[in-house]
Amino acid sequence: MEFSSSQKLCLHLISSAYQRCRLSEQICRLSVILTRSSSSSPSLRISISDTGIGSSLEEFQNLRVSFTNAADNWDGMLSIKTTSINDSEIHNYQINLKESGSSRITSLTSDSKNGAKFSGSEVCLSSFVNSDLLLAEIHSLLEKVLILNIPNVAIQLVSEDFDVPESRYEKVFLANTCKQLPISASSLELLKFGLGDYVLKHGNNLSIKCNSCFTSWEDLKVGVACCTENRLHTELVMEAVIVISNMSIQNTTCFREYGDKTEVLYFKDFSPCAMSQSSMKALKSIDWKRYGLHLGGIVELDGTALLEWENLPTDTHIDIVLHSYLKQYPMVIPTPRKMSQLERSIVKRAVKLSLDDLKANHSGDFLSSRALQIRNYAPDLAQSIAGLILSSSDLDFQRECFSLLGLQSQDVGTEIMENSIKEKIVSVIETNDKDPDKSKEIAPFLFEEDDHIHEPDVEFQESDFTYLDPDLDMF
Amino acid sequence: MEFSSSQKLCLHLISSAYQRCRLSEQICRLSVILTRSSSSSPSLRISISDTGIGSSLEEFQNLRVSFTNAADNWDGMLSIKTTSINDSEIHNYQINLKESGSSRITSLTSDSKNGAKFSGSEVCLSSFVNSDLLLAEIHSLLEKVLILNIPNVAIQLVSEDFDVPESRYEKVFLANTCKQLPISASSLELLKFGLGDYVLKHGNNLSIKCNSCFTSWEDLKVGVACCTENRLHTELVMEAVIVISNMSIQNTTCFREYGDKTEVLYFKDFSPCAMSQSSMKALKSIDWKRYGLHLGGIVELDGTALLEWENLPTDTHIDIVLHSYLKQYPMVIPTPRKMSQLERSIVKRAVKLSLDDLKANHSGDFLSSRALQIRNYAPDLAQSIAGLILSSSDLDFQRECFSLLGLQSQDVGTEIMENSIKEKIVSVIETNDKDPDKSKEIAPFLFEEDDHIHEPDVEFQESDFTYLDPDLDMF
Amino acid sequence: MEDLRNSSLKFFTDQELCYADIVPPSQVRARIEVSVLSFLKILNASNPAISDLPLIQRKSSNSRVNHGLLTELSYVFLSNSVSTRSLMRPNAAKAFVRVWKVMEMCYQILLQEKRVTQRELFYKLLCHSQHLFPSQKDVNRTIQDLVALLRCSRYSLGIMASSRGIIAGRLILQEPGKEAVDCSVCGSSGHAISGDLNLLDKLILNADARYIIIVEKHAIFQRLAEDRFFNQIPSILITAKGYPDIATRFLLHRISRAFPDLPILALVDWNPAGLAILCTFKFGSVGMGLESYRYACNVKWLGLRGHDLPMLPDQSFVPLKTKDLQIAQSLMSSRILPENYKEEVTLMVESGRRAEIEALYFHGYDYLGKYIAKKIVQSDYI
Amino acid sequence: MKLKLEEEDSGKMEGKRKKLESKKSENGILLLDKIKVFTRSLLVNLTNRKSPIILIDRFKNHCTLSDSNCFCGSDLPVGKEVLTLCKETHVRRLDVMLRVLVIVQKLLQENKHSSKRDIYYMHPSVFLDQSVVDHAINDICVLMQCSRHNLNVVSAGNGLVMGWIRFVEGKKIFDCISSPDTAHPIPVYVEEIKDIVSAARYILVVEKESVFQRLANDQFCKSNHCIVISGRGYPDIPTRRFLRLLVENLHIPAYCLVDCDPYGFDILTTYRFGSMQMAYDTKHLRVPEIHWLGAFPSDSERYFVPKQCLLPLTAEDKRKIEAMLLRCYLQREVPQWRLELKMMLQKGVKFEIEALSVHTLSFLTESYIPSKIHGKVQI
Ligand SMILES: [Mg+2]
Ligand SMILES: [Mg+2]
Repeated sequence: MEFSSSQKLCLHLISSAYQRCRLSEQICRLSVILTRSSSSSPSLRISISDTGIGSSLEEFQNLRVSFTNAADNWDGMLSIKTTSINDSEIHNYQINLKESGSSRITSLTSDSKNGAKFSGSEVCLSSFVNSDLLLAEIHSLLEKVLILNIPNVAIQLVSEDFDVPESRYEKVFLANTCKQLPISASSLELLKFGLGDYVLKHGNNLSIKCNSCFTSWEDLKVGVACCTENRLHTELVMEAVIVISNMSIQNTTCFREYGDKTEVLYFKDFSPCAMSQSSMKALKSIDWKRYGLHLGGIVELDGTALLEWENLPTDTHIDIVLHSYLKQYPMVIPTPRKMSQLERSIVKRAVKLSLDDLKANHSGDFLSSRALQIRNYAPDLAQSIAGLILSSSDLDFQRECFSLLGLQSQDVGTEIMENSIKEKIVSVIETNDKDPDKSKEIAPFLFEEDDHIHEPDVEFQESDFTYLDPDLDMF
Repeated sequence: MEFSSSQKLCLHLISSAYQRCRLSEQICRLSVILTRSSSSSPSLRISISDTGIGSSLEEFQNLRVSFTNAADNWDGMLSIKTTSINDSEIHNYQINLKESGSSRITSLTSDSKNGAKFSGSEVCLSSFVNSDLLLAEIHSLLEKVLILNIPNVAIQLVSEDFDVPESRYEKVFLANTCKQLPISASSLELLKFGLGDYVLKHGNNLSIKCNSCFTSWEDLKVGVACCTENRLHTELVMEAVIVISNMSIQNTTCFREYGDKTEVLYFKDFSPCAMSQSSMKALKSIDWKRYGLHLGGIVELDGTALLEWENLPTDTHIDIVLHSYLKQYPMVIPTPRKMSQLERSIVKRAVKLSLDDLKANHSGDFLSSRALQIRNYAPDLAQSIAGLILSSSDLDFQRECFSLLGLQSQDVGTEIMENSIKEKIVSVIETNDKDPDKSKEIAPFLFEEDDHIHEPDVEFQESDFTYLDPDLDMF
Repeated sequence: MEDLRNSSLKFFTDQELCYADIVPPSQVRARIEVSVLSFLKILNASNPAISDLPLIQRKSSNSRVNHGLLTELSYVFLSNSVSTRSLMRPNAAKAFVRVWKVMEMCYQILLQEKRVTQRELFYKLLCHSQHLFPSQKDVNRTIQDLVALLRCSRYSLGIMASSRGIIAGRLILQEPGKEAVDCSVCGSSGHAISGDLNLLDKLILNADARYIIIVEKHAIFQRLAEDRFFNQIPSILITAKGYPDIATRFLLHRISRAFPDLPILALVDWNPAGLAILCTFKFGSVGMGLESYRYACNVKWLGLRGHDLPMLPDQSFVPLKTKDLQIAQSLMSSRILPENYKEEVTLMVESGRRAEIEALYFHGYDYLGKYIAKKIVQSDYI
Repeated sequence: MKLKLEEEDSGKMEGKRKKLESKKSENGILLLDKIKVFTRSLLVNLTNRKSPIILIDRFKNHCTLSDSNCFCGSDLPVGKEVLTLCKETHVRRLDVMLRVLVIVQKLLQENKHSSKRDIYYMHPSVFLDQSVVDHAINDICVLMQCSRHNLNVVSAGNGLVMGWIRFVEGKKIFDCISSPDTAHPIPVYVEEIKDIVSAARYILVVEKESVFQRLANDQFCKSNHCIVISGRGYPDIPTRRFLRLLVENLHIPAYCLVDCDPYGFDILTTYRFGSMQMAYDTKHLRVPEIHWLGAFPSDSERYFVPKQCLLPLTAEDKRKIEAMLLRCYLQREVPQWRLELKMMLQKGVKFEIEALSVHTLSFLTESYIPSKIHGKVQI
């Protein structure tokens, strides 16, 4: 892995620390401390410490730096302390990332743990980077990480300037606490609630919940799906969560960073990550119309995929998170070409399944435009049939109809009857839409006469009426 | 009068002599004698002698010469002998046309007439001109003059070369002798027969009658007219004769000089003359179509106007002669501008009248294209009228009609009746066509109220009512 | 004869012959009620669904030809191939709902024991469901659909029919309980054929004619009626002023059934449309849908035919138009057209000309009658 | 020449019939005489080598003058056309006229009738177009100062009648009263109509057949004691003559119900003022007594016509209305019609009669027409 700036390196180191915490089965703490002092040089000291499973030297073996920014004249030195639960001492290393070969790692004298059972690591570096910018980026990263909603990691972010009294900034990032999730909750479950929380915080620009826009979690429409793919001795998992929220636009003071576009949050192996082209293509190829959605296009902005919608009601917002990871850790990464094919199919499957889930959970919503079109006819049809029943002078006929409709008294008004029929029709239309394959089956005929030769799909071509074609409307 | 060559002067002198003969009431002789001799110089002696009324010196007073041809170095001397019937002697003069003023005329000693009663003149000059060419021109002039058909003048043309034995050429031009015209015949009458003869001789290139092409005078269709105009104390006369001849083209060996074009023969005061521009315009402005003729255009060739016809049958030829003269002699010539206006109108009138005459004499011919078109309806109209009569169940009515038609028996068939009616219709159409002004008089729209319907053909233009068409009943 | 026809009819019932009945209002209402119940039942089933409407296809591909085996009668009919109106296909959903809308309207009209014109129906529907019936055409087509669904005639649905047909000649029509109408004293305007099929069905027919003559054109009819042609040749004259409507065909059919020995002769223009009119009388037309075949009559072609042409003046011929050629094309491709008819069509197309009956007037007005008489006497019809 | 028929008791009927028949043949003889006079004068002119001069009056039934000083109401010719043998168009017209006249003479002598179309087919190559024949027939009528039916040239009747009336045409009895809601074709030979018996209170003229059928279906005549007539669009001559005959003989009011669109209005004016083409015979064809019953542009509000049944006027509609507004007779004789027409233009919408009855099928028969007639809401 090669990094083009010390910031990016920092973010990677934080992700690695987070991974080590996640893999630990204990409650862990991850601290990121930025200390600024004009008396020392370089001026910013960055310390990333965690109580996770302890790191191995391999993690750092592949790190490379190729800084292009002249101002970023970091010396390339990382100092690392680490210990595993079974280690008796704390290992100290010094790594010069600007060097290569055997000379880059220097083992320093270890510290004894004095028999204490604990694990953890601390990675330190000193840099000239702007601490405010770095802080913001770390902040954003941690907020996104929070969406994964891993419960056993508490993250502490501290920033301090020794030269400025009382300049200490501290924030703790804790996984969603308002929900009482069972300990056994799956990562998909966690992700679902993570995204829900993110949405309630308006996701992309507020770190606190805004109670004025959303009253409760229950107002969100959520669809989730998890796909797995067994390939090359490892299992690729793709989790997808879609949240549809309604936020009355009139009285809100909250604005989304990307307006009514959808930022697709993408995680790879528990780290926020830019979307790959193949995933983007997968999103594009989804038949959104089947769910009543009209994708206008996909824009890529700084590695973030933004979906643009057409005909989306102004107060509706769609949030999507995708998380792909390999079950085994550390991972055996398939070849990029294979991976891209794999990703494309698995992203598509996961998103579609989550949309199906969404539709199934919210009957009547997310109907295909076809079904919507058809559903528009339901009132007319119901009106006609109700009209036929109610205008009849045949009481037996009426009674039979009432009983078929499950209506008790004959005194029910036109409206009730119409609604009853309409609901039934709508329900058939919606059911049909959920299972698109079903609608392809031949519907039963109004009159079953088995000597008919069915010729489907020929209607509306009554052009070749006849050999004579007189003016037919003689009446 | 100014002459550009001695030839032209000669022709003028011959014309003048002819005039003097014409004005005499006696039978006169005009002799033109060309004598050539290499021994003398100039080599050609021209003598023009006549037995006419005798000339006055004024005739010669205005003659001018301005020769441009260097070879034509005539000395300008005319010697003149002349005597009137009442003169007792013959006057002799010598005139030098190259001089001006009082010195130009020299009176020589007169000869006595010894009491004899006669009149006449002789004009002589000697010139270097080519005698053959001059002879041809004089020949052509005299032939044309013959068209005027003045009965009391006999013209003798003699040409002789003293150096060549038996070279004498002599021709006598006599006015039309085959016709026994009364002495009192008008000049128009004379002109008519003159042109007729000219046509029978194929006019413009043969001096003898060709009996193979025309059998008789009666085959010619002739129209004549004479217009007079009293202006400026004199009376201008315009005579026009048109002859239409048919000459079967197949078996003829005779060819006309101008092919199927018409040479308009123009005379002014009894001399052949080039047509003026105004006369030409007059010819152009005539509505020839009214007579079934289609004038293609007028070409001017060496002072000769040639009319080109369209749609003229190949074996048909049209000959036109125009003769304008002033009643008084010698003439008082109006100003050229006045004259041109006068000429234009009088030429037009004369030609139209002669065409009318032609049409009147040859009923059914020379119909306007309009009348021809109308005449096509005659059989249909006749059939309908005959139908009305014959299908009538009223016998009295039928009888009356028969008698009106001058048909004797009621047993005449449909065809006879139809023909009889058709002939009458045709005749009415033709009569109508002869007098086109008459038909205009009776066919105005007789609006009884001067209501605002001035659109002429409203009856067929009820365009804004077509969609209305309440009387749609087609059946 | 009657029996034979019936037996052949039965024979063809096995061949999936579909038709629309003239049924009393109560039965139409019952059919509609059955439709509603059936719809509700399927909607309410354990596996609920919206039932498709099976409509008999009104296309020539679904037309069959019956060449009479025992009689000379041939006719076109619709087989029972159906096209479906399904709510579940967006492009058919509208047509599906329209059928129910019109069914509702007709049901109510039948309840009121009224009849409506198609225009009135259009306005009612326009007013109640403008989005479904933007034009008269949609109404007309839906009515056809409903006929195809309920298998009853348009007239039975309570839709008013007018007839353009008129009749004259040696025929006496009597409505039960009313004064008889003698069609021989109706003058040249003839007797108008009512559009009320029930009434026509009830008429008592009396005739001493020997022939039935179908005339394409009103004017020709008028000429023959004024000349009392039917007294020269005892006959019944009938015209529909062009393509026949159901009522005219119905009455003609009734007359031909009542007097089966009368030859039916047609006098039409010598052009494809003229023949098409004749064929509509003779075989019915697919365009008339399920109401078509029942009134097929054994019509013979009297004139004008190819061999009459020499006596027509040259100027009465007009070049064929594109429309003529189209009709000729479909006539030629029709399975039902007899060979000798096809030959005539071929002659028309090859000559590229057409002529109208009136061209006979070239020989005088009275020639028309002589012409027909001569043809009849010489049995010159095909 | 005008037939005047009155109800008379049966005693006089026979005599009346004879009189009628003789009148009819009288008329034929008169016309034949006129034709003979015409033919004779042609011959006399021809034998005198003179071009015959045929004067044909020209008629207009209206003009478009803004000042009301026109004479369109006077039935007088507005001018003459002079046909001579000097102009080809004249000769062509004369040719057609004479050909038609030969046919007409035959028709009259044999007492046969013919349609304009039949006449056209006698010489299709000469006439070239039906309109030429129509024009010639008009010329002959003007020349002979008669109506078209006098020439025995008839059109196929397109009109319908039903209601409280009974009459005889030739030998045919039109017994409408026995089933007043059954349509009968209007007879073509209106001059042969006799023995009119009617107890109707008024005559209702409807523009179109579908409305006629509605009235029939609602048994309107039975309950309203009236006569209903429809010309099925622009009325043909027999329909107009028949209507006029009824109005003249029965002395009952006539009302006209047309679509509220330019064509409906034009049809209305055709009934009342006649058509421009038949202007020469307008005095025999128009029915000045007719009242406009509806549908008025103002009816759309009064009777709550739903919006979707109001169609916007097309550009052509507007042009037609603007042209009609200029017709002199509107201002002179029926200014109120003109106001309504103007309102149609202002509102910019039109509607058909059917649009009135979208709420109730029998609205026309139960409310609209009775209220209009009894409430004197006609103009
Ligand atoms: Mg035809
Ligand atoms: Mg209308």
